[in-house]
Amino acid sequence: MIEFIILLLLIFMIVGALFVIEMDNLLSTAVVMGTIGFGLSVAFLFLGAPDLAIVEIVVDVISLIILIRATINRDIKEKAEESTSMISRIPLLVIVVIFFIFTYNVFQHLPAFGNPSFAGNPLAPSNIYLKDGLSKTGASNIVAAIILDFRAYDTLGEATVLFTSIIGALSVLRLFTRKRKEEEDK
Amino acid sequence: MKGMSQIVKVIAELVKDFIILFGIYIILNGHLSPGGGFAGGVIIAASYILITLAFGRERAMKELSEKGSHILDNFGVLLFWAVAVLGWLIPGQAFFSNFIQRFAPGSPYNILTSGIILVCNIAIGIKVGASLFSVFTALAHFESPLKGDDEE
Amino acid sequence: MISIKFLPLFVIIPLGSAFILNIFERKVKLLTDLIASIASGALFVLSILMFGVKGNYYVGGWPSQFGITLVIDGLSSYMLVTINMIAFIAILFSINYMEKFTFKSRYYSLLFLMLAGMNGVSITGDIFNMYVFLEIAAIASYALVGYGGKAEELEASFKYAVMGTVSSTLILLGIALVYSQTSALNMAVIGRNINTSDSLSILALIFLFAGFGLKAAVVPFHAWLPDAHSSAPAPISAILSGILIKTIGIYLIVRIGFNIFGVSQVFLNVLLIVGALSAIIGVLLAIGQMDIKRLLAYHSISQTGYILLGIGLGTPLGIMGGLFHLLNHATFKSLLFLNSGSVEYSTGVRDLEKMGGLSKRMPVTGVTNLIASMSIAGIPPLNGFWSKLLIFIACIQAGYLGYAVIVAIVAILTLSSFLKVQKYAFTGDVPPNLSETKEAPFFMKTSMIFLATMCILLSLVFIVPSLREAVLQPATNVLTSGKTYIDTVLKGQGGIIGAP
Amino acid sequence: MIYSLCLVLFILGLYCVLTKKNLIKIIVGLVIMDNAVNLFFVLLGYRTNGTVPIITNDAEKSMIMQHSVDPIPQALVLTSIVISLGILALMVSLAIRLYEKYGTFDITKIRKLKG
Repeated sequence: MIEFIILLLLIFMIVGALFVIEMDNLLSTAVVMGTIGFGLSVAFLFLGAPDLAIVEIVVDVISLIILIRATINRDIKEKAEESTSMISRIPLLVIVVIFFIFTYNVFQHLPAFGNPSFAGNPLAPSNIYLKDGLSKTGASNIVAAIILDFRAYDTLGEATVLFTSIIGALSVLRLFTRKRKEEEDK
Repeated sequence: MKGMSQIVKVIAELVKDFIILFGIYIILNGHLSPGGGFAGGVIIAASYILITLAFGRERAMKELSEKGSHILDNFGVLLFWAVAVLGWLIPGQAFFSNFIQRFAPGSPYNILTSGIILVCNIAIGIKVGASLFSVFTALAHFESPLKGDDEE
Repeated sequence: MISIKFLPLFVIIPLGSAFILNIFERKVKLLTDLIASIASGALFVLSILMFGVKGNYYVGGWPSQFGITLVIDGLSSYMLVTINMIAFIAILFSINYMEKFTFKSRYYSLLFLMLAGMNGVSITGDIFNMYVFLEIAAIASYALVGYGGKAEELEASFKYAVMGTVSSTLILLGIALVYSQTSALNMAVIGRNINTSDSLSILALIFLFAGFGLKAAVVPFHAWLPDAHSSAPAPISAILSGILIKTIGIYLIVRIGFNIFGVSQVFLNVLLIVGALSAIIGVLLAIGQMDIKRLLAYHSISQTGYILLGIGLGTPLGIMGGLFHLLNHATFKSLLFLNSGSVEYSTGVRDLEKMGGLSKRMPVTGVTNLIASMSIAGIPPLNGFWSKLLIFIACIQAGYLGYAVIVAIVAILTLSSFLKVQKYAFTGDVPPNLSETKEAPFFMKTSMIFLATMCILLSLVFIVPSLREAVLQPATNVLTSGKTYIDTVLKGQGGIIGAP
Repeated sequence: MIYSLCLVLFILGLYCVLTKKNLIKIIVGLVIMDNAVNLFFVLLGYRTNGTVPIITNDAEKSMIMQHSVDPIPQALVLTSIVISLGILALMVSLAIRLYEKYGTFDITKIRKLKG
């Protein structure tokens, strides 16, 4: 049952992605991008990951706002005629098809959907987290215990990544980073 | 940008405090129920963005000025860094160890358990909220760049 | 040789100083320079003291089975010394160089974040943790490339960010496949559980190799490097070319390829072919360049090819040659970028045709550029010669005569293009508009002189046998020993600090 | 079957990044690739009718090992989602500055104007 719902959501996201690729109007690509994010968030909910569903929905809202802010008055219609001719796209299509076939039959060896590889061996870190996550860290939400205690070093790196990208965005958005007196901005 | 129509303003006025309350709830209950520092912080940032969209930049600046969000952003990440380094400084503990839980373990299933997880959630919540709001004001400010005003 | 307890300092100090430096607005200029140089100096001294220490550090007190472990061995302490040396020099250099830009405190905090990312990548023993710190270093370098705010720099930074994000997504896909195979994240546990004959592990290795190859700008993915490294401010392109493409590119290919997946002849052949191609194409592209920084950027591609060629031989001599060339290239390439930065700082000119006779006006920069050009070209007394000689001999010993010929040809072409730089820029008569150029300020001079002396001293590291045993041998042993890395990490489970 | 659909989504994102010339389209292609890899990671950890890895009372404490979904991919994907938000913010600000300097989002025109 869950597999069927996930398939449905995946097809919905693939159709959304096709729309995003072929659409001319920038603003509507941003909006369709939002629907893909929401489809992903609902998929997380069905896969038993409520943590991810909340974070994905909220992050998707913020990225939707940022994308719309970027495209709102810059919505120039793409002129269709100068899109690259079909010839230059065929080699790319061939590579993509070969890549898909090769990866497709390698993916057959993945553990079947529904019985993950960690289930079998008790020594796997996931089982250790599930078994004594509560006793060792006191947190009943095992995912929060992983993020902030067992692998808290990752989350420090994670907070630094967000901190770096925010500083980067702010330093790029500053209008005048070079002193004006040396050379004017042409 | 003077903001949107009157209906939006009235609703925004009503809703914004509940959104902040919901964000704080998500942060504080990060170790009990789904959610946590990231989700709660982004929700708080979304409430301030709602104010900016509904009432325009001047009103939002009164709520949380650009300088204030810059300071809060740094404070949140420095708090998280300090909790990690504190674990390193305590002789018996390693870097990032949950020393609060080891010395004073709370009883499970209520808020005051799991030592540094609660503190770190609050730190991440402050940081994510403040930094996303400062990016949004930078993008919004960029929209109407009055020529030559930004000569920092 | 201090205790392993100080290992996390390599991430604590840069992160802490990055966060603190970001608080200052642009008014307190002296304080930001002071904090920046003290912090990077302390890191450099710590990396020298930490050289030779081996062992694990269990973050949070959790054992390797389910916690994150920091591993330091011969190779990672070798990388740490290289990274922190070049970063310290670049920070000294940028005290004067960055006067032209506003917001110096934000520049320093981005630089320290990149340093924290590189240090974090070289000491971590956990595959997802390596991905997170790789992201920190990469995003900080996207922002720093586009720091100048001019149109070309923004366009180069956007193209670099697109290529970097595609490679990061490929790396994450590789990590997902590895996790599905071994359901573990610690590199040593992965190495123990993975069976490399399985098609999924090979696919994971291909994705990881493609991702790291793109970060190291090897031939099929080198398009972004010339724009990114030439449009970044000089100290930043010194760090980018000197250590960034080596730490998140070559070091990770080598660490995961040799120590975790176990080296196979196919993997070595791929390294050899990619290395040889990069060496040749980099040099050929560099011949026609007239912009000094683009010329240096193309040479970075070819020298990275050298390193991959050396390590790809698989023989202990080849690996030692490759690793020694990694350290040499870090020193003389960053020195060349710093020279071009000081020339640009005094004259504001980057095009070789418009320069001339600068050694009369700028004696120090002239001398250091001469030393750096001689060592990159491989002229005997200096360090570049020894590492290229090592790779050359290793090629012959391993029986790959074709690659030995390639090594020789590339060395000659490098020599010719750097003679061209020397002739155009530093000899001949001074053009009229540059007649009153003055020498670079104090800090820029000291950093260039320090790197020039390092170029000379490093040749001793190879000649003096005892120094070679101390510096190069441990790093080479880590790679030649291959999968024994797993036992050294996992057997040290007893010494868990503060475990509950 | 589900994994290959994830793969199709990944390839669509890669295709959008490689062939599209509009800066915003390239950024959106990158975000689609990131979403595809995140979904693939969480799909790997699913257990048929598995429960959420949260222990709400003592009775559940002993049973959670047999029934719960894999918590590790959730922790890693949470980090990866926030990383892709950070990259999106940086690249959108780069695109806006490029639009302000060159007056267009089209990367081929930008290369020609560079001169």
